[in-house]
Amino acid sequence: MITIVQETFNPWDALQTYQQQMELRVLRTLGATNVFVGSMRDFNQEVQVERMVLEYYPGMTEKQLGMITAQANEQWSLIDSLIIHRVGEVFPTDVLVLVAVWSAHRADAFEACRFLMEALKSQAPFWKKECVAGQQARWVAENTVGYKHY
Amino acid sequence: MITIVQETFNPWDALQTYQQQMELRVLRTLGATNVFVGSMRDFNQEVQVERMVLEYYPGMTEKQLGMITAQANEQWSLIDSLIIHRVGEVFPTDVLVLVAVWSAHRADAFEACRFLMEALKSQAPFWKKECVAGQQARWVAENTVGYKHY
Amino acid sequence: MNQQCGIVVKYFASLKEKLGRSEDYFTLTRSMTVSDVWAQLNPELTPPEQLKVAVNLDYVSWDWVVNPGDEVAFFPPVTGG
Amino acid sequence: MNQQCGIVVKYFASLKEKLGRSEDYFTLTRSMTVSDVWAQLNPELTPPEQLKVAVNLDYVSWDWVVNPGDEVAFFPPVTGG
Repeated sequence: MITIVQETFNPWDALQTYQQQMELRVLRTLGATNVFVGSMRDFNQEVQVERMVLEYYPGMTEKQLGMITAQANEQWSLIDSLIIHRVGEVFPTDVLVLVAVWSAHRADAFEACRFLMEALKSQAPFWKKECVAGQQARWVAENTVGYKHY
Repeated sequence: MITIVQETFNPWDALQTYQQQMELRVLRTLGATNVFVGSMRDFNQEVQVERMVLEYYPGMTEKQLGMITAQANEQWSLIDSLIIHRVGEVFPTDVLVLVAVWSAHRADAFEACRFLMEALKSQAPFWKKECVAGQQARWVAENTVGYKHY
Repeated sequence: MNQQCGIVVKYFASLKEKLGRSEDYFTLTRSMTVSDVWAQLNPELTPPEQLKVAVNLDYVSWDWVVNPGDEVAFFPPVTGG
Repeated sequence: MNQQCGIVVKYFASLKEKLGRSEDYFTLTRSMTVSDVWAQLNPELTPPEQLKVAVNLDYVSWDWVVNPGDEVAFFPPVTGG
């Protein structure tokens, strides 16, 4: 499932709720779940960020997230996946993104979850504007590459 | 934190509770959380597993988990980590293991979480005995390697 | 304007603020690439090197030919997640 | 038995079931490696190739020399997680 949300959400509650809706016959096949939660820190590049505004492109964002989910399903053996992305005004400690992947075996869950996060960060049309203490709001220029250790 | 538990646990409740105990100044530095949940499937190698018994080596198990956590902290920049492992009698859909890693940036959380899971599966003294429908209980011979795609 | 002959052009994030508008409507009078569309609508501004373009919600290259009824979007590199 | 001169030897999982016991107490009368300890306690059984050994909660190799007071453990490959 892919969802764009305007309000604060608790990732653990969301996972609880989502998994409760799974059928027992599905639950009995799950061996591995990998979850990534991205949240707002109050510092970025040495400056204190007080709040952010997340803009997106309604329609294209959902379509791109659907495409990367389809790609993940082609590449790995997955049982289910969930992407929740926050938009609008966000504050430090707010969750910005949740990606969860369920599979029978752990390699698929780990790799597909990471793929989804990297693909989301490079393809899904979201933009962050940071409101920094004592300065004009500024748009974040570009996401970092996440596979730095490989 | 490292915990061995005898009773069923809900991973999302455990994460909720654990994160609620973090101080706000710590929460404000968290940018990334990666969580792995391993749960019991009702099939393994084509046979239906009705229940399992998980044995461990009290003392050594905790020590080995502490060592791999220390190794992860040396190798990656982590804010916190949590390992919960179930022992005793378990049934399909029960959670066997939870590994969670908190960091400022996502590469650290992803990589350290995966490292901890692979290290746990190869080093931490736990043993699974499967009770298969219509057969004698059998000890699982060996864990699979998790990095199959690399 | 006949919607069927026109295209909608959208701008997002820092680009939208820079241009001071979020949408243009534009009637195609000849075959045009997205590059031509940009030049027609924003003749005063060379598109920033990193600028992305999408047609009908998919990423395309700057030499992609637009058709009547298309939705074209220009935006800076994405920074979600 | 003087605990100070003895070692505790533990067996786990399938090995424990195979041997039919989970612990041995053993008094060291000479310098011994874990390999010697195994041969002394289980002369009838060549240790399975994959068998792991730990001394005082750390993995060691089979030529590790044990000391009085040590806790030695033999067990099959681990299968947790």
